[in-house]
Amino acid sequence: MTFEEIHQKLVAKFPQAVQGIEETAPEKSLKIHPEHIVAVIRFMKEEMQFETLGDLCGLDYPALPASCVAYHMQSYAHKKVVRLKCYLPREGASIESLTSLFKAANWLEREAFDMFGIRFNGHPELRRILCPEDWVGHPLRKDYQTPDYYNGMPVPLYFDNQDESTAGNAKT
Amino acid sequence: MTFTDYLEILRDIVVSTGKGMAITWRTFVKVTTKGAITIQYPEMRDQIPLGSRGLLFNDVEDCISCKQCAAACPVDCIHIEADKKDATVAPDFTKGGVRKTLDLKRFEIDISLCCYCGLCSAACPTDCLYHTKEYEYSVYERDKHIMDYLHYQR
Amino acid sequence: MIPSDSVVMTSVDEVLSWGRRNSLWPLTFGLACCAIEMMATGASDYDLERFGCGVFRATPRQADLMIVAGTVTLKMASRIRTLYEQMPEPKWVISMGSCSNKGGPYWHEGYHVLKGVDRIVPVDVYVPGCPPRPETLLEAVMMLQKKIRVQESSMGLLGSLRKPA
Amino acid sequence: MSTTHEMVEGHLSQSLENLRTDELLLNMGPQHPSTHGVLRVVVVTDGEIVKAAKPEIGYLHRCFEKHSENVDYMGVAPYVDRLDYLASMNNAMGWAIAVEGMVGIEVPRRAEFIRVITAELQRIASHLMSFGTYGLDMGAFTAFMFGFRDREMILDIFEMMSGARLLYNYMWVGGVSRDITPEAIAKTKSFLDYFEPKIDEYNDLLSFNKIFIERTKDVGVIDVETCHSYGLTGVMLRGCGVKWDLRKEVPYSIYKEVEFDVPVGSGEMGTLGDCWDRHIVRMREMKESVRIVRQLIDNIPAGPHRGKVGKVVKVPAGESFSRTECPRGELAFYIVSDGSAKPFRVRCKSPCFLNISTLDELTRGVMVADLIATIGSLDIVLGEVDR
Repeated sequence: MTFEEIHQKLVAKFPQAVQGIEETAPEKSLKIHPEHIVAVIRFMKEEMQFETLGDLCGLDYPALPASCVAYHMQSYAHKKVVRLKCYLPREGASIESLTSLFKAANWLEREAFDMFGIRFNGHPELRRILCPEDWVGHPLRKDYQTPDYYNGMPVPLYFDNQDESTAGNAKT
Repeated sequence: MTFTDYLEILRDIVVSTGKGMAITWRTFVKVTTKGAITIQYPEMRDQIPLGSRGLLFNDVEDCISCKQCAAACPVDCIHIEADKKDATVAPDFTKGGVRKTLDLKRFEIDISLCCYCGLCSAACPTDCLYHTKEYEYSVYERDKHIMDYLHYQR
Repeated sequence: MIPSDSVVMTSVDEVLSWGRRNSLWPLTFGLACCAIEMMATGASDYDLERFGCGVFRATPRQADLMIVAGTVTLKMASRIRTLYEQMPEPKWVISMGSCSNKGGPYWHEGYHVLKGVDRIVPVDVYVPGCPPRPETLLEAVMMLQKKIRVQESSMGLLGSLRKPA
Repeated sequence: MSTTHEMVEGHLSQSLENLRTDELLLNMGPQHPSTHGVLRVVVVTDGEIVKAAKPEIGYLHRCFEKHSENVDYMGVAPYVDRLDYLASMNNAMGWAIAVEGMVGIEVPRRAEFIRVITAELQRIASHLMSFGTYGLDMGAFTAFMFGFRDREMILDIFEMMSGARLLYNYMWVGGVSRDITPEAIAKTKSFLDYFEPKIDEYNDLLSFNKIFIERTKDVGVIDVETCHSYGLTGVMLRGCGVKWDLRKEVPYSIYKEVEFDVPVGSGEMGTLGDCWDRHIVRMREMKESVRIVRQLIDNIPAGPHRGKVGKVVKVPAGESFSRTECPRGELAFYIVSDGSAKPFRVRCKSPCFLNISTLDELTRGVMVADLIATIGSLDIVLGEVDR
């Protein structure tokens, strides 16, 4: 089942969902409209034997400006991986959650929210997974500034004006 | 779980644990006769193979301060400062005969940032920066780990 | 008469310090890759037990030595500080590996990495390497024992209980 | 007049109703001997029974994806080694194959042979580590000692080949950094001859020990449906009977020229897909890895050990998602490149991240000791979970 057949099947079933093919180098990817992503993935899971959600990750395109969620659907029957990309507005992006279809999506979406600030509606407990609960900002966005202090601990090794490291050896 | 099952499990436990104990016993006998594999560290040192990546060392005479190593380092822990040599002074050559056009003023590697990946020694054109097999240089103060190779005593 | 060579005259401090430095009980406290090398040091090939240091205690209450082996992240930093405070008083810290010395390879973009464990915990010996060889860790334990000998005997019995605050 | 029996019964049953026992919220904290690193499991226990066990991760989040956006393609390799620090060669191979797929470099056959040999040796070392620590979790200390003794031999071979003991930076884009020397080949062969009979010995020592079987059978059972729903791969999937190994199904490098079979859990000791099945699949995979290395070690072709690659690796704009079979599952790298020297975005899909997310569902209503057995059988490495 080649990429073109999958593309035809999806276009046939969801004409307004598939926004086109992205000619990326080794493997092409499908652009999907964010509203229909849950329906497309449910269709791929039930009818097209894409048994598992390989990966779900966030991307940040400051140039477009857009943030994007890339889904990699993995099929054991066809031995293929297909990439679906949904482009969202860069600020306050939100998209439907896949936790109703795949339990893997629970943690993967929490990481995408933690790193990019993309909200997933319908997620049982959308909170940070890698950074601490009281962390400010979403680190993997391109315009992210490392905080100077966190809980009283200096974070960067050298502050801008000093060459010497802010060692500040702790007393006992 | 009748009593016979209980006895059966008990028998299995005794048999399988006995088999495991036998293996340990054989190893124990082999070790006491042929000698343990533990390396008695301070007296007896393990034989480190050639090309093992220990502490970095820069042979400053050969360094043409081309900064290739600083560029290849993914961690940016190599600080180099060099300024132009004026043409009037007699030209200076490395052992390998390469003409040195820059005068090296500062060559420091912050060993407590270095990740020993070896990309710098691979990028060095005159092979003056290489990994020694040295691994015993723990210190009490961290600043001693900033290795200044211009005035380097080891 | 007691044969003279079988009697050892020494101060109580020396005996106390000798006992302390030859039975440093480390805390099982592996963070990252250095923890694997620490376990390799504890295992059969390079035996930490030969220095009296092999009994890895799980609770900080029974440990004298904290080997910080691995990358200290900001989320983990408060835990390390709590663990350090829970350890009984004559306690020492070995910072193992570039990551816990000064942030190691993660110093440049590591927004979540603490640049050096000595920002939260006073460190006695810094062990270089990424990860350090087991022999380097053994040498660091020997250096720590030397430091305990010098530090204890110079301060006298009560001094050793009053570690500099 | 009720008999004394009824009075006692009435009193007993009456007093038990309003006996309110609280559930204990327990922090199997980031520092715990059997969490295989800095994993924190918030456990709600009712006496010995686990009501809920929610894993909290992020204590080793070292910002790998942020670093990989600021270092060039050759510089990312040291960070990739530090992801799953028990299987650095497999991560580095995954990264190298991903970048080569995008750039289109032809890797010389000699480098392919060396890569598969080191990757399989690393798989043996990683499974030995899992065998050792799982024995430690179950209370068998000798397994840890034997496991580390043999693992040291593999580390000596790797140090001779690449120069480092644990994190090698050996597989560069286009091939391997150093050529394999005859001593390394001889040492590998002597290791294989020494190690092959040892696997059965370790099975007798731990796997078929009745106490170990009683502790791990019917514990942490996963069925195929849960595997697909959680996206589990590798040993977790093979543990519940699915014959899926990426080296066989979607062969990369020269795995198609090597014959080996894929060990699969079959529910010998308990139900299909329990902790014991996963453990025995890992032990049998070690045997297969020894078989693979035996087939390759004798006929490594001559030739360059690294293809034609410039000093800076230039990757054309594009995206690629490339998967490789690591000891803990399918590790995938999703690289988005905008044609510059630095990757635009690198996403590492880590198998252990999904493995540990199943913990809550697996350990509802089990004893606390079985919770430890389940965590041990998931064989997680926190460097890869938190990235």
